[in-house]
Amino acid sequence: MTIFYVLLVFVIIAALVAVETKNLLSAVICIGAVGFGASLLFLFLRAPDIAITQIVVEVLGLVILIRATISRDKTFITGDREFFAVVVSVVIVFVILLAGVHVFQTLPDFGKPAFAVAAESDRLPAPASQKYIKDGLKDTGAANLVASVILDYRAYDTLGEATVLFTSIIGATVIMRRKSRKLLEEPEI
Amino acid sequence: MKGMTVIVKTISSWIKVLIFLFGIYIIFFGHLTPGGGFSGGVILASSYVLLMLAFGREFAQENLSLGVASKLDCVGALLFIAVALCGLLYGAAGFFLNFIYQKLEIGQEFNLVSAGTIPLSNIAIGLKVGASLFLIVLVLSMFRPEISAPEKE
Amino acid sequence: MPYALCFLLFMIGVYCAVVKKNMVKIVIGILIMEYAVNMFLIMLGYRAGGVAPVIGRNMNMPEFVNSSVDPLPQALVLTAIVISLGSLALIISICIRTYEKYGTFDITKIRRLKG
Amino acid sequence: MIKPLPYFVAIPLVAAFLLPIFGKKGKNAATVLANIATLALVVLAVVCIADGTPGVYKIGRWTIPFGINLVLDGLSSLMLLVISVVSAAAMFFSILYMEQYTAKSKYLSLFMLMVAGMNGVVLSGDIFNLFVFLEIASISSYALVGFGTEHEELEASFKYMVLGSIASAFVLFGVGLVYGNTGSLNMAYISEAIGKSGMNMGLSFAMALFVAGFGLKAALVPFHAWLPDAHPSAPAPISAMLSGVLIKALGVYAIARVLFNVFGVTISVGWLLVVLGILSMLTGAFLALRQWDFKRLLAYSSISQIGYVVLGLGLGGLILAQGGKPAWASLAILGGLFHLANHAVYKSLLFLTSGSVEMAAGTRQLKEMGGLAEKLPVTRATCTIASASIAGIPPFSGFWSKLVLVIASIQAGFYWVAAVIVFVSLLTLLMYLKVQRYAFLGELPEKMEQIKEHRGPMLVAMVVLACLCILMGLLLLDPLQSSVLDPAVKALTEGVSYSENVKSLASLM
Repeated sequence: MTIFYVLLVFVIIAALVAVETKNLLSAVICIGAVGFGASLLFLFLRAPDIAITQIVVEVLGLVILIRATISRDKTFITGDREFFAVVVSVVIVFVILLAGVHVFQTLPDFGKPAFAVAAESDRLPAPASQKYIKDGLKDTGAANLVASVILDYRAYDTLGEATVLFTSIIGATVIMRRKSRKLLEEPEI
Repeated sequence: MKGMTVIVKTISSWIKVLIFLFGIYIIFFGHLTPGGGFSGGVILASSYVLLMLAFGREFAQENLSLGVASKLDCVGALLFIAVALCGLLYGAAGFFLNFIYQKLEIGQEFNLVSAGTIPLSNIAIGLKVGASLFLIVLVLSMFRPEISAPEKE
Repeated sequence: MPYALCFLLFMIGVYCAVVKKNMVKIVIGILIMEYAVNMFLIMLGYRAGGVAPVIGRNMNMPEFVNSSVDPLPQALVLTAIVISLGSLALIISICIRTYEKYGTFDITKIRRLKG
Repeated sequence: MIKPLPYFVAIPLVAAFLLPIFGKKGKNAATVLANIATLALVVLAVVCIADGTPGVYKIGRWTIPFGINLVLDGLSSLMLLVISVVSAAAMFFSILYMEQYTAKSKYLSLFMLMVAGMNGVVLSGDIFNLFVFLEIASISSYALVGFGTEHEELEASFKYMVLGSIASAFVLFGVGLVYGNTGSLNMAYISEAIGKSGMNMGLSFAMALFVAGFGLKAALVPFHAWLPDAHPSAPAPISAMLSGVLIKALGVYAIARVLFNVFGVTISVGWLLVVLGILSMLTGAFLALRQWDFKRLLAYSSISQIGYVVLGLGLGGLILAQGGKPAWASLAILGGLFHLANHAVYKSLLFLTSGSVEMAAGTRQLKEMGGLAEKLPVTRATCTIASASIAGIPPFSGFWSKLVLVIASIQAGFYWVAAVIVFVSLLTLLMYLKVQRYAFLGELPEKMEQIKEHRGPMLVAMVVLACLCILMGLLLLDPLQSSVLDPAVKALTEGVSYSENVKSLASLM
């Protein structure tokens, strides 16, 4: 359990450094550290699928992010921020944080998944995850239950997910195109 | 000379095959072991990105051009939705029905050919994700800031 | 406790996205928010001493049922990761184009629109 | 009978995946295909409305809550109809309008993806699925706002995308909290769990996150900063889609569904919606009055008009929660939803006319225009109809929905709300008189002597929408009201019994 907390604190510190550093390139590297820390966390939380995906996505994401920052004239942030605005927003963030911490006491304790609590409770309807674990192999024939959820039980979500990727690729090619407007000739109707 | 040094080029030309095969493995065994279409697709894309970094953009583009990549992207997405629509052959309520497993009953559990439409969807997604992520890196790297000189058109 | 730390990470992201004046920093803030949400979802499904939701050939099924972590949040996070990668690609391309047009990443200097 | 619900998503998706393959050469074929797809959606929506019965579609034949289900009730079918009609008109308009831009087939593909996303949001019965389709619609709209890739467009797109991504992260966090507290993602099951175990702080916080997230997408007033930049920067048909339907499908619809059907309306939630609505109405109207950019004025006016819709819904919810007469609540919600449909039609028409004016005159600044009435007769006529409609002049459509809202608030005893509605209506009249005065009347500037109206599809789209503007009042007559508006109102006034309805429907299929 200690490893878990160490990783979590590492991720938070890396995120803080990424937020506060003046050099954009080191901010991007720090966000890479956050991603890899998150990937290790996923591995620790018994989510190997997510860990693999996170790590490969992180590599590509870093390539994309570095592409944005490198070979720019100035990668250093210049100019001061208004002190007052920063203080006000820190206070707001802190207040929301304090309010939010109480919220998490309503969740089941860490280490006890929500579906297990719901399955035991008589006030909550039967959760879907219980069936996925019990009957997933029989229902879909896939030994990897995550695959059976994303590609069979909830395949419609995955269609949406593939579409999001498709959308953003089309969007990016549209944004990056050389010429956006052309002279309009008089159309013949 | 485009790209990086000879050492990097030699090593990456060996490694790229391994990465590519690993991506295909991840896609094909996505329903049995951790992994699947998305992570496999990203790995496929990164083998091309490696080529691009080591040998320069032109070399990678000779292997897989922009137009082909964007067509593969569309084809992958179409394949996925085609798998979904095939379920409709088994009645109007069959959108996304895992028809191969539930109706045709092909495949033994824990085998490569099992789980019905799941491997098919994984392949379609792998194709789509690989093509589209390669495309995005290519598009971002092809971009050069505009020159103020008037264009000849 | 882990949930609260996750929420702290989320609020760091919100702070970065709202306060920072540099476009890349704002993108980084959004990324941090997305990481925090992903971790939060995965934590919800974690079972102390559990096993990954992948069935092996010789696994004892009743034992597996009682010790597997929740596969549903993992499926959600897989979707969320890919969505965040897609929006990262789009927003970075917008950033690059904006840099080309204005010559800066500073949003206080990018002010054609007002009112 | 099994409803053809997946086609609402599958048709635009297949079209969107096919369109980029056409590329530059097959541009005309792509345009035809896209238009066929939008028209097919109109036909499907009309069939669903005419059929009139609610339905549930279980994807992959998994019983809920194991799989995802699509739910068609009155509210969804009203939204589907509005989305498909406006998108068909905007698509028809873009046949010619988008010729001034490059990469038309990609534009068409993004357009279809946006339609697919909205249809998916409106039909979804699963809260995570709603989030996924929300992202499809949002991401395509970010790209479409920046479609021109000039200074302003990129800036607006960046701003929109940052706020939109924050909103999405809020929504996803809310989904996580709800899942942790109830163990379900299906909206019917979440609603049942909340009904049984009651609200707690986690769920209230999730509700606040949902209101903030969807409120950002709907551009309600504290969250409206992106809209006046994003909507004018997009190409005109996209502005029409964004103002006409996107903020409603992603914002208002999602808020209404989550608050009314999943969490259940309480008095405080009702007041929250009323206050947000009135704030949006007043702020939007005052800010719109000082604009000189035609499209920017329209964008601010959208904020004000979306306030009417939220006000109507909030008033209805408030009356329901206070235990007032259900008939009053129904009337208030009816006013809100009717205004939603009306606003979709006339605001998209106004954006299309602004596109037509911009294309002909080459400017959007009202001060640089003048005397366009003789040069652009059809545009002028449709713009006048839409302006009269939005300002609430009888017998045009806007008048009827505002009348219903006023009657509902007076009946329920909220006299000051009625006064605000009338006051904002006067402000709206003022701002559209300004448009008429500066754009269409007055002196024609010398450099605009040569301009002329573009003929063909653009005019057809505008005239069709203008006819709808005049005829929308008929929706209050009986056979139409009872088949289009009443089921939508019923879907909301039923509140949390949504959960039982969905379950019983699902067991039938």
